[in-house]
Amino acid sequence: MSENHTSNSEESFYKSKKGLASWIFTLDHKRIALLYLYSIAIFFLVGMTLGFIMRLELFAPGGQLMNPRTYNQMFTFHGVIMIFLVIIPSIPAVFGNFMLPIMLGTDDVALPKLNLFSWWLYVIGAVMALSTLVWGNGPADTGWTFYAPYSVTSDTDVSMLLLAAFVLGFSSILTGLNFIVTIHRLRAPGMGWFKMPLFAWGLYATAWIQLLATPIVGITLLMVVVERSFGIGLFNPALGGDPILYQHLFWIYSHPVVYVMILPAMGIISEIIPTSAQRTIFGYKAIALSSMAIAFLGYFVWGHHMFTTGMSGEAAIVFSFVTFLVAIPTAIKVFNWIATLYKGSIHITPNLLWSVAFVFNFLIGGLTGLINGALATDVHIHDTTYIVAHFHYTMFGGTIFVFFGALHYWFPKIWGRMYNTKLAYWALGLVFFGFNVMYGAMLVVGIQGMPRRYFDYLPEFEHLNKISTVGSWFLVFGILLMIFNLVRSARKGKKAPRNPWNGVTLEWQVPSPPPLHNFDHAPILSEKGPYDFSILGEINKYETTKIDK
Amino acid sequence: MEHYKVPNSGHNRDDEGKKMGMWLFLFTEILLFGGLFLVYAVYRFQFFDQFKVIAEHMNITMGAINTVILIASSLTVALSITAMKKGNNKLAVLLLFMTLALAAGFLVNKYFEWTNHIDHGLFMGNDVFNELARGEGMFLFLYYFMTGLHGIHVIVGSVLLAMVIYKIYKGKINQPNLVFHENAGLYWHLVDLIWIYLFPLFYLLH
Amino acid sequence: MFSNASNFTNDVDLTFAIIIGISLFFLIGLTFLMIYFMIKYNHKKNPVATDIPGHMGLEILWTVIPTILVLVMFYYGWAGYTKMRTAPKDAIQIKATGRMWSWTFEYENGRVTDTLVIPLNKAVKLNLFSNDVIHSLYIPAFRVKEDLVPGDSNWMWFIGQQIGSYNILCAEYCGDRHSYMISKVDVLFPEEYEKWYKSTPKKALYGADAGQNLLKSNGCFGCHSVDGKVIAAPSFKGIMTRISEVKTDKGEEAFIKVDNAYIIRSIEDPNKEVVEGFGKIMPANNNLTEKELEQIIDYLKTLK
Amino acid sequence: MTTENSNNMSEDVHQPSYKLDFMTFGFLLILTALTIWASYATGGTTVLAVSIAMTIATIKASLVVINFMHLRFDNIVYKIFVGVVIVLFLSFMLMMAVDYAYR
Ligand code: HEA
Ligand code: HEA
Ligand code: HEC
Ligand code: CUA
Ligand SMILES: [Cu+2]
Repeated sequence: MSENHTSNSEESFYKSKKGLASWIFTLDHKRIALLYLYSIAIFFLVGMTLGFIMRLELFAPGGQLMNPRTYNQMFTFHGVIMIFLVIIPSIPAVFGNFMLPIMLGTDDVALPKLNLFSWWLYVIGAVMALSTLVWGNGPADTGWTFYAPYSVTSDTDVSMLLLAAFVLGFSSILTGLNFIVTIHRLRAPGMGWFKMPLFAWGLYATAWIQLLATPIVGITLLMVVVERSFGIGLFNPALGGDPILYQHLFWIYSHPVVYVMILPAMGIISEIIPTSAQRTIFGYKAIALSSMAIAFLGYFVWGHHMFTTGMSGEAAIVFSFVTFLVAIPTAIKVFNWIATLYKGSIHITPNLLWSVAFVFNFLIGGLTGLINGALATDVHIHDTTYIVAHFHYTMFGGTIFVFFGALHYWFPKIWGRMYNTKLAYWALGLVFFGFNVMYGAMLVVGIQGMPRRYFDYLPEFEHLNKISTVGSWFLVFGILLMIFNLVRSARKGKKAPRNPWNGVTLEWQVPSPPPLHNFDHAPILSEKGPYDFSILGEINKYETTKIDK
Repeated sequence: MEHYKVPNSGHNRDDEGKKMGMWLFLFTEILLFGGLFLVYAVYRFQFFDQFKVIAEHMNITMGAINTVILIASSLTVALSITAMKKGNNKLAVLLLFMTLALAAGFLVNKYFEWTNHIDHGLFMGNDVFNELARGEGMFLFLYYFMTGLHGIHVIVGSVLLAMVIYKIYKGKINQPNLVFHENAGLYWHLVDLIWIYLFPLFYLLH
Repeated sequence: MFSNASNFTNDVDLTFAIIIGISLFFLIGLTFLMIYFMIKYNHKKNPVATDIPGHMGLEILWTVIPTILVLVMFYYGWAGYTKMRTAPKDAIQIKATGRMWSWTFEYENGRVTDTLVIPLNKAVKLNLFSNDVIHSLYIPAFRVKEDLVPGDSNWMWFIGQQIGSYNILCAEYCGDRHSYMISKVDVLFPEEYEKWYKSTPKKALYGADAGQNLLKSNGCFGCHSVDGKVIAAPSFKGIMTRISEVKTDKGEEAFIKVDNAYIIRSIEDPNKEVVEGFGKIMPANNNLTEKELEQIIDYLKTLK
Repeated sequence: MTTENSNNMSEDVHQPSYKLDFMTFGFLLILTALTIWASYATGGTTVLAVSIAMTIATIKASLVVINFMHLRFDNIVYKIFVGVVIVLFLSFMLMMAVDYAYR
């Protein structure tokens, strides 16, 4: 299945084969990563456009552009797209697929066919989700949480969307499965567990969550589908079911999944910061193991989404307590990142600034999470726009910022070209400013008591909602500018060297862009771990290798 | 420069990796059913009496026969792998055919059980079913859902085993190269494993 | 923040203040450090980096300190919450019902209203019920919120400590008009409350018309208007002279001349004939007596 | 009782063998008979009956996993994996029970 290439090993993986079929049936992890990237980018634009329109609707009280039903369908679709089609696959399926095998010193993931299959599942799931826009009784209006009994009785096309989420769940499971096997089996000789790059650790912890939490939500959503088709009261109290049980099962998955979103992002930060500071990471083991600790503890906090459902006091205390415990390994990571900047030799690059912006946003996101975790305060801010701001700070300000940062960091490696740094700074500035204005205002209006999923609101909330909407305009502009810069540079940018940022992990030892089988020489590993900058000279002697592009 | 070949490659044959993949997949299957077991547990607790009443309708003999059939099929699969490891292809194939026969027996048995319930009106949408107390309908629904899902797994497992037979004939599975056979076997044992829990939960606790 | 509108506001706001205080300290401190390091150790000023692989003491320090802080936060959150979940025995019991998309409150003497009226400085316990989907009763000024779970009972309690009128909002998404499921809680002086509680006759708070009162207290106006506007359902305006285009539960289309029997069917079994262009969202209501149904119809007849 | 037996077995079998397969099968049959008998003896759904039924099922399941699925011959990581999955699932049950039991 693999030995059909004949060309010389220097040729980039783009050129090893041509034609559409060579892409959509490829087994090459790099091409699959790009397939994911392009599909995710499309859905990201759709999801963002929906978010943007919602913000316009909320510019003033009263209906501006649509009726309530449409608004409800919009935030549902926005949420489903952003969660299932964008952020869960984003970093693992794009950068994990592209970089993990190279960073481990191998030529592909362990199960390449399964890898392709999971992309196809992703496409099928996406088509199913989009199909609800076109036919059926209109897209679902339940919110991405699909709470019973509303999801059981709603006359919109909920079942199709649920099935789509089910299929997408399996795509995510298979990606995780593949990474676990890859990490166990394909590390280069001499790369022990604690010699792996931290991105690999992040992916490993993530993969376990994908593997062990997703099936539960899968079967739960399937139960809702069956319930809708057969009229059985599994979760519908009118027929004797228990809606709280649905929430338990849903959050058993959907809390751990927020760490699916953030752990790989934290892994990438742990790559960018040492490279930018040109020194070894501070507290390697602490960062690696805290990923595992977060993944593990994350399984036992799901009840914090249900504090106001009449949950038993005993359970509420346990869930609140464990929620606070998760904050500790996260704090350890943040401290170690900042300590890594200490006494470094720091090169300011767009990718470093995206990372710093991430740390700032994520601090806000994480610290607002503490207010959610504390019982008394959660009762007040539960289901208000404060929560909406909390999770945009963690997901957008966290994961998506890192996604953008990673695009800038690995851009030369993936496309073999450089981008316009000045434009990159401008885009970052606009996005950062717009983002904080928009969600900062939502934090405040949430504390004042504006519930979420509100099509219309009371006049006292108007002021802050206006500010928030204005923020979204800067955000839009910044993101469009960034996309413009990257797309143009991928075709017209200056050619990139092998190692533009002087990194020492293995991906900087292969040509930019890498050849089909990644390595043209044996990877150089340091005894002292993955971030030993004393071997930089040895790595960069391959820099002279001619790049054909 | 000479094309450098990485020592651990995603394109080398890696039986251990494939086996690990299978185990991991089985974990997801366990948790898939796990979600249903959680639902079962909660409703057993909430509808204690109704569950008890309706469980009377279950036929323990049929359940027991199916249990024995599945255990026996697990045995034949295990034996066939042992035979294959010892290089005895013929015996392995014979044992696999026996497994398929047992699987068919299981499904036929299950079919009679279901049709029997349906004849008694104990199925969704039926009048008798609609008259049942709430917890009782829930029990039956879980029964159909869980054994139905399990039945699908039996079918998938049988297809996998049939593929093993085919591959043995084609010589694609042989003494040192039998990871596909082993993985199909693992899957089949999982099917057995789940039934081991379904049997007491639906038949014995009345 | 820091109002005194209910007996919980102080605890909750104190917890907010503590967590926000600690958070701001870390946010500002860590952001400052990051920027400071980026300037101080810029490669132009510091061309050679110093490798420091880690420091055990520091790791322990920044594990222990957050742990302690987190325990403090947990403690305050928990303490405030425990109060919310232990209602005094002598609290005034009020039954609060939510449905798409309105509230009703039923007092011990049988009074039914759509705004909550409570006396100052008296404990009030709301027993929460829902007829259809999950709603959540949220009084931002009191810092309280609790879900109304259909098929299950839930409750909340509080003491109003300041005279005034505060918003009641629905905080759990419940369909099209979720954001309009709004009401008020009026905190009155005990004497006024007492007068209000006794004076007004049973089930009649709004105007004179019995039928209108019934529609109001049963939440019909959450979906139906009387002025011809379609909120979420056909308007009641002119309903008794209409010909209704419906789809029956057998899937047939039919035109029905609206009469008394049809209205009663629509109320008791709304999914049997569903008006064209609307969904099956109307909850069935079987609690109305024959006389009440008559009163409703009489009222509907006045809407021309 | 079963752990003792599997210890005994592991002394004479260090790799898959027909004997091991048949012995496992035998135990499974015996346990099936036992659980059916126990369900009559304990009379349906008492706490005792449920615990006995689940205990026996778990012993059977372990036999399948250890012997039929060859976990005993596998690398330690597989054993850790299986342990993690079991712990996780039991914790889900436990934490849900904490909510439901005191609600
Ligand atoms: C990437 C996604 C992501 C991440 C990482 C997090 C991280 C956290 N989240 Fe968040 N959360 C969501 C996504 C995420 N969340 C989403 C999507 C929802 C809403 C779902 C919905 O209802 O639609 C939600 C909702 C949500 C709730 C439910 C609120 C409600 O509906 O009532 C709660 C409650 O506890 C919570 C808590 C937390 C906590 C404690 C963390 C912690 O992990 C944060 C830890 C981080 C830090 C604490 C900052 C770093 C630490 C330091 C700088 C050191 C100093 C710190 C100390 C002194 C402790 N989140
Ligand atoms: C990764 C996750 C993610 C991301 C990145 C975003 C991004 C955005 N989100 Fe969203 N959001 C969620 C996940 C996310 N969201 C989730 C899970 C919910 C909960 C849903 C629920 O309640 O069920 C939610 C809910 C939510 C709400 C609350 C709805 C409510 O409760 O009433 C709002 C309201 O303002 C909002 C707004 C936005 C905006 C303005 C953006 C900004 O990013 C958008 C910025 C916009 C742009 C940058 C647009 C750029 C492009 C164009 C302008 C046009 C391009 C043209 C074409 C492609 C044709 N989101
Ligand atoms: C959740 C929203 C909702 C509530 C609350 C509600 N209805 Fe309706 N109602 C509807 C909808 C939607 C329809 C149209 C579809 C149908 O016929 O079911 C309708 C239809 C009707 C009709 C038939 C109208 C026609 O034009 O033919 C009548 C009469 C009616 N409702 C009376 C009531 C009464 C009386 C109440 C209060 C006890 C009530 N409704 C409460 C949503 C609601
Ligand atoms: Cu009721 Cu939202
Ligand atoms: Cu959570």
